[in-house]
Amino acid sequence: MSLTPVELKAALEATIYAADEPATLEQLASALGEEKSVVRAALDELVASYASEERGVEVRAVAGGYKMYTKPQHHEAVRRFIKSLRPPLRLTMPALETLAVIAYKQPATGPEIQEIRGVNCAGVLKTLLEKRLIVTAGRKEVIGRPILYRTSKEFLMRFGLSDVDELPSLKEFEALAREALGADEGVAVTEPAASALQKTSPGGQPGDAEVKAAAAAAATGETAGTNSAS
Amino acid sequence: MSLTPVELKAALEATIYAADEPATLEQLASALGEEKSVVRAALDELVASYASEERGVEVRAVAGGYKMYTKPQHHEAVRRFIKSLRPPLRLTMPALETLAVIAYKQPATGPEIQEIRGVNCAGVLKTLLEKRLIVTAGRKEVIGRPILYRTSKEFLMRFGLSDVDELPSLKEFEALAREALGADEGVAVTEPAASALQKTSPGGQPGDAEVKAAAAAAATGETAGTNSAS
Amino acid sequence: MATPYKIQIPMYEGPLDLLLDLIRKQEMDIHNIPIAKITGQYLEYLHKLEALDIDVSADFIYMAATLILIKSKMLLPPDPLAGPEEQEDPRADLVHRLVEHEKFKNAAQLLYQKQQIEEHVWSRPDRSLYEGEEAEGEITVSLVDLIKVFQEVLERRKEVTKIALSHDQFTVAQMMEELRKQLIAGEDGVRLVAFFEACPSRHAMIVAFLAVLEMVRLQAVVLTQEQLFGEIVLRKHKMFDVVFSGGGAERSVPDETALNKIDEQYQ
Repeated sequence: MSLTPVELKAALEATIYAADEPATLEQLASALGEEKSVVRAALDELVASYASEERGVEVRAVAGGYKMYTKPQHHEAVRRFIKSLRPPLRLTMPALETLAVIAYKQPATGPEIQEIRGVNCAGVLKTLLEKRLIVTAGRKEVIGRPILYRTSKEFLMRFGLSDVDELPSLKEFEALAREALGADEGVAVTEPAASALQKTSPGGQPGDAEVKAAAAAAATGETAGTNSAS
Repeated sequence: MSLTPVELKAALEATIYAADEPATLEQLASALGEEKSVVRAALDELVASYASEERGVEVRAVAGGYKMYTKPQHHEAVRRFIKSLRPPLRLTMPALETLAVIAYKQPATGPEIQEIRGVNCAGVLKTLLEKRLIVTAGRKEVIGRPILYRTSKEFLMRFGLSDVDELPSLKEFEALAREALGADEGVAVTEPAASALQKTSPGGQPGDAEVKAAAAAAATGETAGTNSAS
Repeated sequence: MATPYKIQIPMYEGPLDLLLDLIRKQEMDIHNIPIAKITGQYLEYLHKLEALDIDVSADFIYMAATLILIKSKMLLPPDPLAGPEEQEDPRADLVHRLVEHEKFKNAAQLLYQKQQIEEHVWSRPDRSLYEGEEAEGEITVSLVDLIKVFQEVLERRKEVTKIALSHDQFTVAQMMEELRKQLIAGEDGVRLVAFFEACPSRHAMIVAFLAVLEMVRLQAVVLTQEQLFGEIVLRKHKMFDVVFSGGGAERSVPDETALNKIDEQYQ
């Protein structure tokens, strides 16, 4: 077929705009009949053109593909025009911790997760399965043949990750925790960052500034310091 | 509020992109807290910027409001892309039930499946055969020699299994469900029980029942409150 | 009513959370935990829970035992025969677990923040180009749906059984038919005691017992017991399909008069 660069970029924009699921490079290249390298270059250009300040929408790499989203800073304006708000994904801290263990140790069995968390996780696992954030991944060939779990595509999408490798390494969390502790000398930690954050939305929405701050923090991976809050 | 022209255009783009229905000038102006004339000028600019050749999407005035569409010249590319995707497995409830019975009871005959489900399965079996989720596996040597069915390779692929013995057994699933019962991990405690307690003013005291309930919840792992000690 | 004294007690999901909180709040060095002090504080917390009449889970109690064990090991003089490298700190395992646990807690915080951001953005695929793709009444299914649905089907089957068993009069043939249905539907056989208990009357129970005996005689089923005094489970046996194909059962059951005689004997 061979499209001009301008046509290719326009076709990519149209496709990503319309697609239900994140569109992968391979899918896009094969549907448009173009070389992957050419498509990748056009995608980079498309992503860059949406990144500019004057755009309210962006094209992001998520769950191994590309997908269009509104930018977080416009959430207040956008929310008013959405009648059918999707139910928020409400996860408890135990559920998030279990998810974190699976994300880093996958594939992991129930007993392995329990060992790390120090408590029984079966109930949480069922919740995560039902919310489709984790999936089963066969069985481990040890006594009892326990079921293995790994995170799903839904997990990547719900947490805005293009791949689990995108998560900071566990080592970084250790270093951050130590730093946070050092910086915090003399201040008793009465409330961890999470509950402070959670309090912002018991039904209401966190303010714009908070979302932006969280966005910035998450982007730089600097968030892990739990104990540095308050 | 008063946004800069760039911010206004970005907010309009985000809103029109995400809105459930065409957003009218009046709605947009009031949501953004701007003069209608200002918003109209920004909208014109937005429409113009999308009109350019290099864009695959456009903003059109329709039904008294503004809405985003893929440009018609790219419909073919988008359709080709959608067609190339492997659609997610979609089944009706009766089909899913029948498939579940076969998966766990295989090989099973039509009369056996009917026996378990309590309803006639002939039509559903045909659908499942057509979708290649099940295959025939000879006949059972009983009177009438009914056909036996079992799940197919396609079934394994669709459910991410490498072998049928990877299916979680009912016992395993019930174990997960039992743990989930009572410890309602799925429902987020947006406010950790512990910090909720702490928030009771120094003068006031939480009622005994309340404390016990929260404590019991925490003991069964129901609370999200982790470190919030006072 | 308010309690006579103020109770403010933090709640922890598990023992590791409690320990980490104690360590962090008091700014202890996690790699050099004052084990006697921590053990004391840990036990004090458990006692508070007990005072409040809160069930302390086994996880917490197990950790208490672990702490006490470590504490007593710390009191022992070092092994004079072991070199300095061989002297393992009795706390090492616990420290490792705590450090690991904390890392995942921090990772969970990051996930929480990332997820918060995603709650504030929207994606709107252009559904108009998908029209006609989805048939009415279809749902996207996954492995979890498969097992959940199977469980529901079996539950529904049990309900039907209950209704069927609430008839007043049974014949052995009817009861065998009922057992056959349950054997086909059940995951791993039929639990004998449960089956008898489901019978609405003494008469029904006797008939059920006769039906089981008859099926064993015909080698349609086999009774298994995994351990001494364990549960007796009825499973399909080699002649199951033969006995139950095309009225085989009808032919071989005792006739009504014989049954009535048995019933009379019991009355």
